[in-house]
Amino acid sequence: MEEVRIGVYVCNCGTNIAKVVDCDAICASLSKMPNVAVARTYKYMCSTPGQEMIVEDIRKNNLNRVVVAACSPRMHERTFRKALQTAGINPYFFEMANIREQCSWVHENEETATAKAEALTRAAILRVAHHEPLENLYADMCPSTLVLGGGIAGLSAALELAESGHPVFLVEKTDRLGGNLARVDLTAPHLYSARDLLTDRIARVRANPYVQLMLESELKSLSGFVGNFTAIVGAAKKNGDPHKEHVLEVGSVVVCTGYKEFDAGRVTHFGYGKLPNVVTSFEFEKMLREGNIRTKEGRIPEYFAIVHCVGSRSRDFHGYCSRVCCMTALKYAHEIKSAIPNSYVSDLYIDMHAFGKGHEDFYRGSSEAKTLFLMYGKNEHPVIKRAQPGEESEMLIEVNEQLSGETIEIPADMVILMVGMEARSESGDVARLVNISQDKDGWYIESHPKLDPVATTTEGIFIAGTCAAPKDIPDTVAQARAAAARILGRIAKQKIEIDAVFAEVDEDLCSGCRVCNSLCPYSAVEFDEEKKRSRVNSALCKACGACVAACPSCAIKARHFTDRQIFAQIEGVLR
Amino acid sequence: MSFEPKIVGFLCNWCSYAGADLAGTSRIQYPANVRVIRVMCSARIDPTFVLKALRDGADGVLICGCHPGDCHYTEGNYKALRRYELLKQTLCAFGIEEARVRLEWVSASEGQVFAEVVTDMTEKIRALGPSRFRVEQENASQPVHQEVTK
Amino acid sequence: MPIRVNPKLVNEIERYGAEDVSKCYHCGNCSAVCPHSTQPFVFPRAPMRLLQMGFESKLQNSLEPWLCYYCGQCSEQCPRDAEPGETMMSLRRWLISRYDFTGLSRLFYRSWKAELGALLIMAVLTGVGFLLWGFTHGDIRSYDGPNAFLASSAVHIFDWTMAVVLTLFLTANCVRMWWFTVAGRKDISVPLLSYLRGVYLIPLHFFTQKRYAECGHKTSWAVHMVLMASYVTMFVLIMFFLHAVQAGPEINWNVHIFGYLATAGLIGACIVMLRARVKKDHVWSERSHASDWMFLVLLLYVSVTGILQHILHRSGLGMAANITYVCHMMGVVPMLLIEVPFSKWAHMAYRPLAMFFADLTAEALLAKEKKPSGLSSPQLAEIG
Amino acid sequence: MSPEKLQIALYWGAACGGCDVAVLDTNEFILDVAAAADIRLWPIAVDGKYKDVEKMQDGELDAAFYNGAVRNSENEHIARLLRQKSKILVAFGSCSHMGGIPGLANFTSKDKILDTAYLNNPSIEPGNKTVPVPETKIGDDETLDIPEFYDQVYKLDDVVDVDYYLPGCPPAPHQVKAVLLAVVKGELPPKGSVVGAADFAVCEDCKREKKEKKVTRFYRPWEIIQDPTQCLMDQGILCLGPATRSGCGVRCPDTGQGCRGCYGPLPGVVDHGAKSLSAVASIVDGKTPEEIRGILKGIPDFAAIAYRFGAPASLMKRNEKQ
Repeated sequence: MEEVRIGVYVCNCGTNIAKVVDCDAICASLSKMPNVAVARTYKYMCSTPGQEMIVEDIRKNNLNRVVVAACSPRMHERTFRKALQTAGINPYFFEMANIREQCSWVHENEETATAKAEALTRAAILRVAHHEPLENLYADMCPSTLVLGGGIAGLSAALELAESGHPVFLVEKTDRLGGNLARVDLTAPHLYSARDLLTDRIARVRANPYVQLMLESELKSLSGFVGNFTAIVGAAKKNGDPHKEHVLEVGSVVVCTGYKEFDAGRVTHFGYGKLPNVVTSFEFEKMLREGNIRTKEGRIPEYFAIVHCVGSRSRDFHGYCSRVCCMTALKYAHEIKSAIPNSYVSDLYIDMHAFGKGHEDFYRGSSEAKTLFLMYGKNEHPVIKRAQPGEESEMLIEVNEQLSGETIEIPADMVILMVGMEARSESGDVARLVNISQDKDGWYIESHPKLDPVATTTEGIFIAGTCAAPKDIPDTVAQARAAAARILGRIAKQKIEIDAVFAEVDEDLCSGCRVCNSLCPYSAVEFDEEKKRSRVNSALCKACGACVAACPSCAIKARHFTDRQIFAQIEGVLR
Repeated sequence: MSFEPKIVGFLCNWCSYAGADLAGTSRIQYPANVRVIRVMCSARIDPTFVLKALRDGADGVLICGCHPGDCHYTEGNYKALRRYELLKQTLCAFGIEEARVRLEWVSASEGQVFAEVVTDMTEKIRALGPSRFRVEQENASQPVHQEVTK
Repeated sequence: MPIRVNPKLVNEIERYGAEDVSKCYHCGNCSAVCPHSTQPFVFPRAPMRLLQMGFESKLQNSLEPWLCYYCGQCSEQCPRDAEPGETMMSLRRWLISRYDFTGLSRLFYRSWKAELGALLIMAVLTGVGFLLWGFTHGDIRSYDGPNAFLASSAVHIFDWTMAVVLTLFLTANCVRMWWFTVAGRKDISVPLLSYLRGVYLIPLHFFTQKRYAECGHKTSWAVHMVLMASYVTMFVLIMFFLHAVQAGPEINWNVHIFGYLATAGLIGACIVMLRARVKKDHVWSERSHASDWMFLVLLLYVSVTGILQHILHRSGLGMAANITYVCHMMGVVPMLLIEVPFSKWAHMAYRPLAMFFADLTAEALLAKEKKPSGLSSPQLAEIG
Repeated sequence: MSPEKLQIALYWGAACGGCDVAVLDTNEFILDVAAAADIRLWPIAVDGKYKDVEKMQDGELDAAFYNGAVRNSENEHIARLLRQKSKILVAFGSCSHMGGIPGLANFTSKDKILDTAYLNNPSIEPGNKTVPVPETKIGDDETLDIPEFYDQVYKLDDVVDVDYYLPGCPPAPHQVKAVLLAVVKGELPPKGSVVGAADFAVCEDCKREKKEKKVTRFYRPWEIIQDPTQCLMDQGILCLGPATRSGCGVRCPDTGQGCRGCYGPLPGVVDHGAKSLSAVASIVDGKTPEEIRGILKGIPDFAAIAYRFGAPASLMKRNEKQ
């Protein structure tokens, strides 16, 4: 084995590190460690001259390992790995010591901070000696995509892919396309008709030869890994033909399974189901679509009340905001006023969330149209009761109005409950099938909530629309098309790059005990029944290391996080 | 000289390490006694790491992972929790005080929580005194850890 | 007990002149800029909100609209052009109709046709009445003297009768106002002593209108003062010196000089005010309700016909003077009967009363705050 | 004593005698050994005194097999003596390899052991407060000494340099035979190796069918009717097979008992108990601390199970607090 020659670089980060940590002292002390060939400090290690210094040192001094003591590896690990690559050595021969975020920025005492920084750097030096060269792997990319759900998200994703000339299997559980949007009349704030938004898309999907439409179907199983999934799609209904199963080879999956509305019956205090003219937003939407706003008794109501946040933003039901109800409520106010000009609309809200483009203007328009906006408290609730005979309205709503601080009584002939969105009850089954995670509310979890909102932690599985969280139409469409764009990029490349950091099983050491098998969240650990050995599918593995820690034979190795490397690090921080 | 505890912290990459970074970017001060080792997930933490750290003279070991339900790897933190529960029993049998090994949930947004956990743990271990291996190590001329890694 | 909300209230107030109430989003700029908006009377924000929310009873009980003199700064500052100033004006009209127990005020304010019709009917009745009286009791050619067409002694009795009737109406309305704004309130109680102590505020504000002066527009205050002083002067002359006013044909400078000044004041002020409403050169004159126009036009008409009959009389043109006199009375009687208890004119009583009531309310609220504070004395000392 | 013959010694330290029986269990093969080698010391079978060994030249013995842990001064003395006199020193059996069953004493203390054995025990005659001490004066100038009982148990290589480790409690006779043969033939692996055992876990040799593991309750073997074809762990019976070297012939799991781990950890494993712990805890099916503790309650004294044969070999070595 070649001699280990380590270059150690301690960054001053301007004064961010150097003002507390004595970088020169660390350098001097660590340069005496075995295998350390070069040790330097520099003002900004991540700067171009800083990186060039490392590259030059690697070439001149035949360094084969590099340690940079600077900021968090979450910040600049990639930067320096690139520098190593430039210098012609494997990028994984690199280790970073975090002496800024977890040292100079959080400790004031120069002596202890310097001691800690030295320990962290020493640990990195000891660790890097055990690093191994790693190479990324590649797999083929199947250009077909499976889209689950035929709502606006599924339609948008399918169209984006199919119109680029790639096969799409669009699986919809019901017998028609359009999803929840097909139940809506007009859309806020532009008042486009939902019907118009959908018909064009549905027609294009139906006409596109690249789309294989599978209505009344659902995913039965999914195996394989990114670029190489095998999906089995069968009849959605239990009484469907179980033999009519299709085996599909797909490279990616877009999950667009949408939401279901909150069941207003769970909230007892609104009298939903008991008072005939307390209706949910979807029931009211139906009246709007039919152009027939009437009470159960057939009267045209004069007083309307819209109650926001039914089942949302509450302690007892869902803590989150469903995002679309505020604007939908304003839309109702608008539609009511235009349908029944002599009507009065009271809008009972907790907070008015009008964050989107044009939403604030829409809100303003509604208030100028004399919608009576009344604020009730979070975790309080308006009480709806039947009015005494002879009152001007059928019902009275009692509410503790926040802005006036008064308990008030509002007349209402029809109460519209703005029911929020919730995850579909079967979303857990889908999550298990495609191996993605759900949050506590049942929404699918994205790979990164900010930077990677359409990917999931399972490579090749994307989420779009309201199956991930409540969303409005533009966000849903944007997400669906973003997912499609991600897939198109991969299809164009034809190859899938698999990260070099994953777990691998040493077949000689594995005894086939199968302790590791159930631990993998991505089902990457497979059991070879013939060889009686477990095996890690590197394309599926995300390098969490759960199986590695559990393997009682030390047969599974976590690449780049080996026991040996971590032991060295422990020794380093404690020496 | 007063006793300064040495604490080895094993932090998961996605939540707790990011949380500790956030404490840094927010300049939240905490004692310099914890030395952090990054692992991808709290589920990677082999109980051997904890024993090894103690044996090599750590006065305490802090394990931090994502909050239950928030794991980047879905349920890695539960695996850490299961091992932690059994590890506590085992360490107790070896006479290691319970406060020396601690499992905490720290999310990426909880820089403050991380600082509080470290501060609290440092104080508790300071009160407990050095671990027997630390004493042994400081008394012996030969560092103990060398015999462990081959 | 929950407060019943009236969702129709905004629509209702719009019939009294308000236009853009719904635009208000309660930023509070209006209250901030208003020189009169101080605790516990914060406006126009609070009344705007109460109005939007349909808190009819709360608004009926509020004094705030009377504390506003419509300088218009609130409307100028309003970022949403919700016209708070005009809303306050409209609320005053609405309050006048709420204080009025007959319901006529509501009718007149909501319908300019009704008001105009009422004025015309009253005018015709007055004309017919006076002509009948004149032809049966005197000579149309003589203005004064024993054969006078409309003898001052008789007119004097008529004036006093009308004054008593109007006072009764107005007093009844004032009592209602007092009940709504002070006596009927459950949260405060005003001791009798406070009434006695503060009663001086009524004449003070009536005669000085000093709060109007504090608004920052001295000119409009001055014009209003001139109008007011002239009217009072005229009122005193007519109620107590009618005989001297009508005696002639010599000019009795001791009396007439007051009449001339008052007439000049009335005509001048009316012209200035009408001109402003025509030109719409100020916030407060931009929007005019039918009742405003009718009031000013009537007042000008009455002043002009009044001075005209006087001139005709002094010029010896008895018949012309008498005809003008009847025309004058056809303006005066409807004006007083309609405007004083049921319309714009009523504010001369409500405004000073409101100052008085506001003072009582503020005092009562302060007393209430101090009494059951719940703080122990050391704590209070600390705060002090 | 023939110069052509191999010179060997067998010794028992703190041991139960099972290892010696394991040697005898090689049956007639022992005669072949005797034919090929001079057994210079074997307290259980051959007449040889310590002083004979003391008289030997350094390196005079070709191989010494030490079974049992180092528990007292006598054990240590002989260990050092055999190391000095023998070219090869083999730690024979779990006790010398990892501390073995005597090593469980490291979870308690010398004082507690003496207290239980000699003072507070129902079987002790009341009033008898006799506790053994290293030296007892008899008369004026005579002292009677017994070996000093150490505060903790050591494995052999804590005291002396060990060449080979032959694990097992006791080592399987066929493995003993193989190792003895290798010694006789001089076919030994590099120094420090574990001999007479496989480099893979017991599961490899275990014929029970293994499935994905999720344990919702742990059972003692007598608490459940076993399926003899299925993996014990899958049935909730604690088995250290996955973490333990094979070589024993799957003795325990084949009889329905979980593997006890006597063959010790696999190559590359630093701490046998910790790895067993990790594997066992990983398959517990619980999400809250309460749930998990509830399931773990099914394992009485996990530390003693995981370190049944290896407390002195663990990273924690012993409980010092006791």
